[in-house]
Amino acid sequence: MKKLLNNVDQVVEDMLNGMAAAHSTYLRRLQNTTVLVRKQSPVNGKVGIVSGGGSGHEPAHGGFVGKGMLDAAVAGEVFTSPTPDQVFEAIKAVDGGKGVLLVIKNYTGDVMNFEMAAEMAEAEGINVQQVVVNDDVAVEDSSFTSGRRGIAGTVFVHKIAGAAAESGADLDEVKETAEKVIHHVKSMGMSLSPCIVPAAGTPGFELAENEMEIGTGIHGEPGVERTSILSSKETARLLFDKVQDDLHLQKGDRAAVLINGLGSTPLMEQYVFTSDVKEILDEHGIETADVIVGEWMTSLEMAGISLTLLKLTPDLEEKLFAEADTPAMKRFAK
Amino acid sequence: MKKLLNNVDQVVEDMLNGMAAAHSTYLRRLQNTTVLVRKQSPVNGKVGIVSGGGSGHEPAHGGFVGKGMLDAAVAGEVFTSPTPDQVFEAIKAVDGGKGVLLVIKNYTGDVMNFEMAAEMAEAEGINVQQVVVNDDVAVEDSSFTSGRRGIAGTVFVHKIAGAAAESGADLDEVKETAEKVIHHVKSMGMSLSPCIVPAAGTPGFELAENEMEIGTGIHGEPGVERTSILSSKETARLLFDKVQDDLHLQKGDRAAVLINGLGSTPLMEQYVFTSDVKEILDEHGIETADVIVGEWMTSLEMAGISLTLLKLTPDLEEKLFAEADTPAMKRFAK
Amino acid sequence: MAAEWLKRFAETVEKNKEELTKLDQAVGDGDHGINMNRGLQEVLRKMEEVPADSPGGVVKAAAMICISKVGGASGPLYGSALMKIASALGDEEDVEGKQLTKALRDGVDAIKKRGRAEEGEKTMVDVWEPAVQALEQGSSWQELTEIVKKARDNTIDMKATKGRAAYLGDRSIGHLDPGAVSSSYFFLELACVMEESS
Amino acid sequence: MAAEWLKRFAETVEKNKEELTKLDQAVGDGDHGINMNRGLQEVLRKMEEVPADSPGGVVKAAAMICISKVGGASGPLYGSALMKIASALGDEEDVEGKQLTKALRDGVDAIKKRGRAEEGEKTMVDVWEPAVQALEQGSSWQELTEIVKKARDNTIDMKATKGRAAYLGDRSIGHLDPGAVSSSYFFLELACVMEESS
Ligand SMILES: Nc1ncnc2c1ncn2[C@@H]1O[C@H](COP(=O)(O)OP(=O)(O)O)[C@@H](O)[C@H]1O
Ligand SMILES: Nc1ncnc2c1ncn2[C@@H]1O[C@H](COP(=O)(O)OP(=O)(O)O)[C@@H](O)[C@H]1O
Ligand SMILES: [Mg+2]
Ligand SMILES: [Mg+2]
Ligand SMILES: [Mg+2]
Ligand SMILES: [Mg+2]
Repeated sequence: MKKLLNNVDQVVEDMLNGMAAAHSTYLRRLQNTTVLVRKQSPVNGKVGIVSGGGSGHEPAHGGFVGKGMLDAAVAGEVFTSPTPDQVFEAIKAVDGGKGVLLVIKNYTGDVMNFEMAAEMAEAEGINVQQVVVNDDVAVEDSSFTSGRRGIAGTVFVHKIAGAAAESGADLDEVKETAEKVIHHVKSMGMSLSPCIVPAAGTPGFELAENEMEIGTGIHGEPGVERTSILSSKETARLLFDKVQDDLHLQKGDRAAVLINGLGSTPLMEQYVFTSDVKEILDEHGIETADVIVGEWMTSLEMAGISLTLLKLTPDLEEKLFAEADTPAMKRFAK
Repeated sequence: MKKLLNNVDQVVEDMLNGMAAAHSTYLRRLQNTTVLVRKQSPVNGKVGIVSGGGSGHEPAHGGFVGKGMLDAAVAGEVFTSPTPDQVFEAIKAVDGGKGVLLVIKNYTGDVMNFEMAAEMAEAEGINVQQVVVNDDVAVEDSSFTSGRRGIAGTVFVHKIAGAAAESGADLDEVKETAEKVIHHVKSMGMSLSPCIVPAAGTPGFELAENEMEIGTGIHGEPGVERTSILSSKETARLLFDKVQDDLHLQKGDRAAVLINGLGSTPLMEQYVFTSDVKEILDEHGIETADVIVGEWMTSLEMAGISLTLLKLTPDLEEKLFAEADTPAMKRFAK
Repeated sequence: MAAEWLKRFAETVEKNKEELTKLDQAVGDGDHGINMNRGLQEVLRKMEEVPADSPGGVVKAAAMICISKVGGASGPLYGSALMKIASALGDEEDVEGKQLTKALRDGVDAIKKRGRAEEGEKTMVDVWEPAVQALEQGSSWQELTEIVKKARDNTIDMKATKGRAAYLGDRSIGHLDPGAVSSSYFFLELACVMEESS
Repeated sequence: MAAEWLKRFAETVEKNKEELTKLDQAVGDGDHGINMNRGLQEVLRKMEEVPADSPGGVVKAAAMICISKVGGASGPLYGSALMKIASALGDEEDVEGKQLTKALRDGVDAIKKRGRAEEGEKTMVDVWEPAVQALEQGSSWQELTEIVKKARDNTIDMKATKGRAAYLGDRSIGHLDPGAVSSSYFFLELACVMEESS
């Protein structure tokens, strides 16, 4: 394991200090917690949005704290959901009187810990609602299981629900907006190499020199299929087809595309992939209102990429393009 | 070699198409060239700024094309300077009548190719000036050699010279501003693992599991020293000391910090390193006006990081914080 | 007894930390050993610092730590279970067999509720439920040991439908469930301690 | 003769592409073989498509391609050299020895000027300069072959002060300079072609 760090057990602590140091105009760290909140929290008269999860997905979620996106991000240990007490601290810090929305990625641990925090907050009279993001079409959608994972599509939820909250919408409206995004967003990823949880010291899985894994999760969870390495074009088609199976985009539909590097896949390769995705969308007559490329929801140093498509409606599009100013995502009002 | 691409010989071509597709509101590709220019080029009455170099450093330089930074970026093959004819096309496309500044990273190849392009442009009556960025203190500064390399500090040159140009300064002023940045900016990097040029297919150097390389260039050039792996704190101190040897920051000085991931070093580790750098700067009583963390001048999938410090003067600081809107760097006016 | 039990549980988890992590790498995200060990080491520290005066007190302190230090899926699950167990034990200084069984029943019910899981879904429930049922049916501690080991191994052939392993679908078959293994330590150490003290 | 020469040069570079790249990985950025091959393959294509009618014409076409297709340091250096050589050869159909030597002198001077390099800096100049000097002093093609090989190998012990290898300082010692090696092919193939045609 080759990593630039000081102590595997302190990595989240050190990272949070670094984020607070780098982004002090945007956010601050709540003392003795793993919570980053907007510099001026709570924002009065605004619904607070809290997200978070295990660490190792940076810039998610701390990088999205700021105007037009999140009010707080709660960090757990690497790939481990944060605990309820931490989430509760975040909720208290951002409640500006209009209630708080929790944006949870669909993992058993996250759902349970956030739920326990919500119970604690409700006991203190804070109005809390939650949405659960489950955009990963690699996983079968079934009511008998815990269902689909939340992956990079979560960034669209942050952006668009954040815009709704910023515009003064009430808690129900913000929640509804978030749910609409969740309903319209689907993702799928693949990886070329695994990642190493610092405290574990060994890779989560192994791939031969000529293999790739399709449908990998963002925690090094094994994917759904292992194939020999595909070209970018083939990969784009495979991921698009799987996403499209669920999303049913029609000719003339407008969509936002998020191409997400999982960690060590260079932007060069991400742009090659972008070009292939664009070609497929053009072929289908789907209008790409927005293409976002880069690292948004990573998986430590995993090599790989995910494709997220969001089917736009006029109201979603308007909020997608609303102003945002956060460390990792900035958007000028159009 | 595990990469997501279609054809090693087409990788720059495909990447440029991807960048143009993703960032069509910012830039367009000049047909049959490897040049990305601002959507509306030339901007009349504004000095044009052209930079570029070998590919593999994304988001540099195409990601910095936009308001407040570059007018054009010229891409060469991976790690190979672009040819004069391509640079010449860029110059012609962005000359809005006030002349064009070339921002060149100090590599023999880049200097020669850009110089030849400048000769071609001058022959056509275009006013061209150039600056050469040489911020890498890993390399000895000597007038007997080709001198120091240009690395991540180049991003500050783009940002600040870009702000000068945007504000209507004339060519001499923009050049002077760029030179002032160059004079005040120093960088040094290190790496934990090499990168692979797609067309070569094998890594540029090898490092044992317990080794790191200090002073690596951004093209996989071997560094100046090989040591056993240092902690983030030790690395921060080593890089800071080397940079400080040259920059002589005093207590009370204001500085901008750029922490640059070379490719596969996760943001998590970059923030750990940021926290260590901040501690050292605080110790020295140096005020950090700005801390920029992320991937700005990469080296394909190399693992590693570089530290850049820019000593600020009031005029540089003002331009550093001026509005910028490009795919990779956005800044709201303060 | 409760202090000794949790101490041995913590020690066994520490000893098998890598093993648990390896199991979780195969079907999950490779942190189960790390998570459990982080919490249980804290439990050990806390027990030394402020020794509780009743079994219920010991378990309650451990529950709080699981909830606030473990995270992931296992934190709230073990935490909720221990919390219910502690409530059932109350603050009596001596706990007899029946009361303990009753408390463990509350524990497994809490896991099933929190995790929305039933038996057969390849989770820790597949150790907890058979173990508690055995005790309810009057099994000896010796017998419990065998039942727990068998229950643990039974998870190998199961297909996961809850927790992270569920994402693997059929590919989850053929692996032990990490939470079932850590839960087997929980019951095996309990049996050990109870046998020794009987 | 020029066409044959450049064709053989291109073929040798292609054959040794990996070798050149390996040399450049040791002291540079690992693309010299790729750069040269990209340009010279284009030269081959161009020669087939539009055969030039004089040696000068052939070289000029190659120069243009080097400048616009090779990039890096070697592109402008070979490009400038070939451009000057072409000028010196003019459009005569037959080129005799003296004129060729004079042309190569213009070539090496162009490299030195463009690269601001002198002999002894561990660059291609360390092959070009001794090679041209030998021709100026009347060496035979056979002798040139030996001189070029020796000049090439002499770069091993040099410390680089120009080009990317200069960043290595003393660590550049002990390696062949990649540009010196590609330049040795350039002169060795010239010697070959001239000997065969004589
Ligand atoms: N819904 C659930 N109900 C019961 N147990 C579960 C559930 N989800 C997961 N588990 C248990 O938790 C274990 C994983 O714990 P851990 O690795 O610490 O958390 P995470 O899955 O969040 O990384 C699984 O092996 C399984 O036994
Ligand atoms: N200033 C210079 N003068 C003469 N030759 C040079 C100079 N700089 C580099 N070279 C030659 O160019 C070769 C490297 O070419 P290449 O690898 O294609 O370009 P780059 O260094 O830009 O990657 C070196 O081996 C050396 O022979
Ligand atoms: Mg986990
Ligand atoms: Mg090069
Ligand atoms: Mg786990
Ligand atoms: Mg080279």
